[in-house]
Amino acid sequence: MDTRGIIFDRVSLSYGRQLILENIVLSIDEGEFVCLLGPSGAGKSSLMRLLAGLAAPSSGEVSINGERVAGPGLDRGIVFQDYTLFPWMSAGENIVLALRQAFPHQLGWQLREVAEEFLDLVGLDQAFHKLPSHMSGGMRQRAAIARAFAVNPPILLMDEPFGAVDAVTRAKLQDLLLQLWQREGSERPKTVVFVTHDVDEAMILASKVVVIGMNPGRVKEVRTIDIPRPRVRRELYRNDRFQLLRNHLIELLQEDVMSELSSDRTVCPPGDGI
Amino acid sequence: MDTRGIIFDRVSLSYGRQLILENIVLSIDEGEFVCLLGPSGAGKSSLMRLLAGLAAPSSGEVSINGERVAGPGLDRGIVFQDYTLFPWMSAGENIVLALRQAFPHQLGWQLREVAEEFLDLVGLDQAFHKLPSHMSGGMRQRAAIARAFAVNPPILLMDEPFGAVDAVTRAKLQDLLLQLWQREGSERPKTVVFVTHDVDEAMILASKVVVIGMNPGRVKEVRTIDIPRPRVRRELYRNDRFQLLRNHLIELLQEDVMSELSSDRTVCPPGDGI
Amino acid sequence: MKDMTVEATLPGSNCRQKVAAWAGGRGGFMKTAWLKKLMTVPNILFVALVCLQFLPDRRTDESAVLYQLLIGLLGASYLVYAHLGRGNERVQTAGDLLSLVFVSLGTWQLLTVKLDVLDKMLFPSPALVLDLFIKETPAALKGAAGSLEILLVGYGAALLTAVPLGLVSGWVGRLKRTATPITRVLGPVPPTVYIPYAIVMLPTFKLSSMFVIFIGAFWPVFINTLNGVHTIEGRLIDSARVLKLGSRTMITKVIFPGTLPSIITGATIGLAMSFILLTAAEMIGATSGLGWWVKYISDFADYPRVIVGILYAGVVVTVIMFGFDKAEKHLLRWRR
Amino acid sequence: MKDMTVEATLPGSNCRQKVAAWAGGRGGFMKTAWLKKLMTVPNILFVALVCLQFLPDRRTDESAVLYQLLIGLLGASYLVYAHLGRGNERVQTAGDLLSLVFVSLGTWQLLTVKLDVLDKMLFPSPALVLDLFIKETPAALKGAAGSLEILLVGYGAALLTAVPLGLVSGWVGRLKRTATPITRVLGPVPPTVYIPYAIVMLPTFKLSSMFVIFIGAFWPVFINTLNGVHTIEGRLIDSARVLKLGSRTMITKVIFPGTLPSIITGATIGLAMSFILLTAAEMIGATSGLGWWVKYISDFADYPRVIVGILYAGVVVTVIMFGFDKAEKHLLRWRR
Amino acid sequence: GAADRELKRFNVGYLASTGHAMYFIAKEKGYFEQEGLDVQLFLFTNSGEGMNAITSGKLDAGSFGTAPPLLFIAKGADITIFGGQMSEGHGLVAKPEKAEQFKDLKNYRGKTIATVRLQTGDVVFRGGLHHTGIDWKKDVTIKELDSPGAVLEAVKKGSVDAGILWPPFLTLAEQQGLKVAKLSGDILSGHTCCRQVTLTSKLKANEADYVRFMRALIRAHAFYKTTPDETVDITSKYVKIDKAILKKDLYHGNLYLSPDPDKQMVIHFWDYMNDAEYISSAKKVDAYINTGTFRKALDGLIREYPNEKDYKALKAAFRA
Ligand SMILES: Nc1ncnc2c1ncn2[C@@H]1O[C@H](COP(=O)(O)OP(=O)(O)OP(=O)(O)O)[C@@H](O)[C@H]1O
Ligand SMILES: Nc1ncnc2c1ncn2[C@@H]1O[C@H](COP(=O)(O)OP(=O)(O)OP(=O)(O)O)[C@@H](O)[C@H]1O
Ligand SMILES: [Mg+2]
Ligand SMILES: [Mg+2]
Repeated sequence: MDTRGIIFDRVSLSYGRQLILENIVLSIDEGEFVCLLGPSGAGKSSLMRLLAGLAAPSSGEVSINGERVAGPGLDRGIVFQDYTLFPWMSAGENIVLALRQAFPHQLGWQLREVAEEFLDLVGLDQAFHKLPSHMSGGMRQRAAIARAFAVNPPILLMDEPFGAVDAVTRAKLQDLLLQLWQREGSERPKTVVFVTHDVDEAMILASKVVVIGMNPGRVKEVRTIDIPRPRVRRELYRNDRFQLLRNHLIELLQEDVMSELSSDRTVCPPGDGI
Repeated sequence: MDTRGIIFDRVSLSYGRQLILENIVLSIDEGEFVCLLGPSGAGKSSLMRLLAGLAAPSSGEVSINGERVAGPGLDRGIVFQDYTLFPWMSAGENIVLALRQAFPHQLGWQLREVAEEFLDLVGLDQAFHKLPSHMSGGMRQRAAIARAFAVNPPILLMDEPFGAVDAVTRAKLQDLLLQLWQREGSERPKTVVFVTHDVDEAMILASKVVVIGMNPGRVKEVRTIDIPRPRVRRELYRNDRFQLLRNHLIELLQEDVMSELSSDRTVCPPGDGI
Repeated sequence: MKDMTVEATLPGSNCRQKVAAWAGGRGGFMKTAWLKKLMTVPNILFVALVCLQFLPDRRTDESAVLYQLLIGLLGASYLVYAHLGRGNERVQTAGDLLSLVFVSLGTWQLLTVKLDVLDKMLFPSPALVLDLFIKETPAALKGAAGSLEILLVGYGAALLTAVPLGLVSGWVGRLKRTATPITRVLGPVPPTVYIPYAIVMLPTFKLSSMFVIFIGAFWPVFINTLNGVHTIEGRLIDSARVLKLGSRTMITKVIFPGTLPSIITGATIGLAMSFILLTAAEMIGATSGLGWWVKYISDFADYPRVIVGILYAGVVVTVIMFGFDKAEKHLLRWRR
Repeated sequence: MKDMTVEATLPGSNCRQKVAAWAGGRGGFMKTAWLKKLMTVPNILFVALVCLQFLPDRRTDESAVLYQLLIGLLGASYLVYAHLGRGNERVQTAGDLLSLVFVSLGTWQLLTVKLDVLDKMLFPSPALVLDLFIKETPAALKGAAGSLEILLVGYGAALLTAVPLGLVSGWVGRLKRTATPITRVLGPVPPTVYIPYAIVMLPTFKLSSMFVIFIGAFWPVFINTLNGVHTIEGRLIDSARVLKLGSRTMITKVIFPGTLPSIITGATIGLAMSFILLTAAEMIGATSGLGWWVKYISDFADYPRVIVGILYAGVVVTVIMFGFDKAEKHLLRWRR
Repeated sequence: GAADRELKRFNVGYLASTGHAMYFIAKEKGYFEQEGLDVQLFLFTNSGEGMNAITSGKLDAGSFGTAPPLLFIAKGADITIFGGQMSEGHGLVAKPEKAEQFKDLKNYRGKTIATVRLQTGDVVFRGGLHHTGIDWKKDVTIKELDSPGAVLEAVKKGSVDAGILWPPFLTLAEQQGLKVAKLSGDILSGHTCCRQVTLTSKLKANEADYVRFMRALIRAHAFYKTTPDETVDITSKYVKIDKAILKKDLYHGNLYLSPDPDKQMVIHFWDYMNDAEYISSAKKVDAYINTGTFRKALDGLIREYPNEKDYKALKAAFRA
């Protein structure tokens, strides 16, 4: 009971004969905001599935607050990479369904009110009765985010949650997420594990960045981001520590991808990295 | 026959009673690289569906090279926002299927070779025999891109094609796309219509940016990007014209989203736009 | 025969203009357009069918007045319907179905009354069947009403048990693995085999009949539901698992709606099975009912009436299915 | 009865240690663990079933030796199987099925031989059925072989026509709208109604039999295929349309694999239908065949043999389905 | 005088056959009620199901051919035959050009014959062939079909040489241009068809009811003998075919209605079934035939109506 937080203890994962994750050792303290960075196909989503309890490691153990993860739990909320809503329910009903499970003693209208509020927060104030098939990709993604936020679990797992929304909405959602994360600070801190491809996003959000290497997936580097909060986007670019860290991370990421994209075929002029 | 290129002539689109696109007037010349920018839910994907011939306008007309668009055609390739592969075929088979349709006179092994080559180009050199359900989100997206590139149609419609890949791979794919677009320059120029949420990406790629406004969707601004090519990413940020244009576009986008995300609820400190 | 074809036989384009002029300028054009609109497949078939009436009959002992009236009525109501809902999908479907009906009727009449090449007992003329259809309406309606109770109870019980059982068995992997071999062994048992057991075990003959219907409809619905659960996308199931939905919510809010398309297909086949078994079910001490009637009559080799009975069964099924369709449209409105 | 329970009745934990010591240290521990492993539901049921054998019989004219042998064999092979594939899903399923079999056998024996509360003619004892099962093996095998031709041709023809027709009709919206009402009217026609027509129209009795099987299997497969097409996700269809796939490629490479899960369900129900109709089909001039045999025997009210016949049909279906399952696993490996 | 008593519920199963006219008459003319029975008639279209309903006690009486009850007896069902229904009436039909050769059973060798298994005529013809020295398993090809309609179609089409049918299909066949080539009565004269059966236990417990039931049938028989037109009208309510066919079957055919159990013929039929290899039973079938019920009913009626000619005729024909 003394070990609060998430621990990956020499975790490996294979699909069939293919080794996906190899010997992952990683600990995430309670209340941390961890961003996972890594090339496409490295195993970030697989890692999230292990955490969510949807897959079991081939060897090793994932534990949360000292208990082995044996399956999904209400203590963890997840936003999938492909933001899955139940297609036969409207956006609002999707959220109410999740809320009813988490708050079984609340009345229906109370849950509906909460759902509406969170839809509002993600900019979907008129989508309560919209079916997923009648929403745009970004709208569906935001509805899935609203569902996870509404349930407000102590651990939030988010797999590229802001991929399909425009830059401005994205910034708003980032701020919203940070606020939710910090609001809890007083009582019991909320832990967030967040997968993203955007180094800037990681640096704005994270208190710790984990870079995942590939073939097979492993932890390549763990770096604490000690830039003080609130982090104002415009000012960050003038911050030297930020720039240094940013370039370092990009280089790290580039290594892996470079070796993957066979370099003799790529068409980018030399030096034109990013 | 004198009017080559794509023309939207006062196009409107409604789903049921809801007006999605209103009175779109837009012309895209042959050989142009057009980026569509706009808030989530504005109607960008709907516009792409009109172009692809998957939906018919409620009023007005979409025409390509003077002919009304009545349905899908081999002259247009499309990468969907949710990058659809047929789940019962491997990545390679998916591409071969598309190739066989476009090049009915080629032999099977030739098509397979082309498929492998393009999978290689997007960094999936070992995924020919992988089923979509055994690939990561980014890998599936890249396979869908490889399919569209391999068929090599004169018009390429891409709806947020690089959303799920990491920054480095993204840059490579951007370069690859540009190369494919320019290579055709000699014979018959290729036209690209590209939806993105990333203003920087738009500015690197586009010869023309179209900003779509929302509620209902309409063309808010059309802006030619006259930054000379090749556009080297690192240098762009020092380019004044680029910075001016970039800020202008971001502001344009912000307007709409601001009015959508009811501003009293948002949590971002003032001035912290992006 | 279309005006297009007429034009095509005239060489040169100025010729066409002449024809147009001859047809009376704008008015003429409108007239041909009007004609063209009438030249649809069902209408042409209708005319052919009417012409067929003037061929001499070989089977002379029947009057075809009612039949001719029916054809006329069909043709006319289609014309009105087509005029009202022009370009509509429903009109197209109605036209297609009507064409099919016309072709069948025409062939049927040709082979029976007109050429008389088919056995008279097995293949009565359409006119005779129509006559009987009208004459037997009271009997058939009474029969249908009598059957409806057996059908509704038996089929209803099948739906009410097979769907929940199928959902639960499909969802719980262990149950599914056990249920599948059971369906393999029990599914192909002819429901008629149960009849003696039903007679012995159940208190009344009516209950035995209902049981036969029940068991016949049960397996198609159950198998379709069982396998249907597996067609729900994995990511939706993951999504539900992550929400830690309780078993009941899981079944009612996720598994059930996700399986619904398969359930509806199973229910359709189950309903067909119910009607197929109606003849066997009503063998048990019944003296009324549509199935009883068909069986009774086919035992007497009264094939014209058997055809009439089947037509009535078709009518009843179509009516029941109409309600089904409405429900389906509503329940599956989330698709596409 | 499990050793856990024994422990639980002893207060305090040092007591437990004593028990462990008494059981002989490590060896004792292994012994109880070994016992625990044996205490599975099928094994317990097996013991109960064996005990049941010692109750006095009320029906005295039968020998149960073979039956007892069979039970012993089942129990033993399960033990071996469970030992070999420990913790395996298949073992679990086998255990579940075996438990079910044991419970049914036990109840059956109790109600017939032991208590004799059921009608002797309709409810023979399991021992008698087993006796007959073995005695009739040659007849049943010959019958099954005779039926297989009719079944394979009839059912095969149904698959070969219903699947392509269903795919095409499901894909072309206009055809679907026309085909649906046709299935409503023709689906519920009892296939036996076609028998006299088949006899008249088809050259041989055998062909008539095949036709009955064909028509019975056709509708479930067709309806499932027809509706299955609609379950393919819209975005996949869009994707295919954008690739401008030709109709043939569209049907074979997209519509067919996407509909396959539904087709397989339909094929399962169709196969069950084929077997159900075997009795009716083989009533057309056949003098052998499984269906003929079952019908023949049930006409003679020889219910023990009817049960045997059904068991044989179950065996045949299971064998056929085994092949099906393999194919299904292969064809649907892309799912999940 | 029985009318004021509480009516006793009595469930009776029947087949839709002209041969069951006595049931219909007794029901329609109120004889059952007058005898104190509230008879409910249940139609079965399959003799086997009817026999199951008898053995399970769901029916108090019924008549489902001769072969099915005998089969059930052979299987060990404890049922009793206590009355008759009809006799003869079956026949073999063929195309007119082939009809002549079927007159003699000896010519059946090498022929293909369609039949519906277990119907009375089928048993009689197979037994007859057996007695003629023809092994119907080898020398004749017997095609078993599921319905008389199918038999008729098969004969008409020529897939078989001849078919065995019963009323009203014999008449129907004649209407369709076939010829009745041989009658079952020519093979086994006076052979029985449907018999009245019930559970032995029921008969023992309520014999009085069964006597009253038989009284009603005997009265119906007398009615049938004297009132042809009304008989045809009544029958047509239950057997929905052309009245002309009904009349021909009931009065000008070779179908004989009689409530007499005809013990000797049943025993004879039992032997034929053994010959036709439908059963192989060494049981004494006598024990399953009760003639007392019929005799008591008949004697009582003769005492009450000493002048009724039909009763006397039945009495004269009766052998215990
Ligand atoms: N069900 C599966 N069966 C076999 N292999 C799989 C399966 N799921 C994923 N993989 C493989 O595991 C690897 C990691 O996949 P994962 O989805 O975790 O990547 P990711 O880091 O999330 O990538 P992306 O950024 O593209 O989403 C990939 O190479 C993929 O091919
Ligand atoms: N099938 C449909 N039925 C009804 N409304 C729809 C349908 N498809 C889209 N819409 C609506 O049309 C609008 C535009 O959707 P569209 O997918 O074109 O947006 P988008 O610009 O692509 O957004 P995003 O950036 O989130 O993908 C949305 O408000 C959506 O709710
Ligand atoms: Mg991923
Ligand atoms: Mg979109």
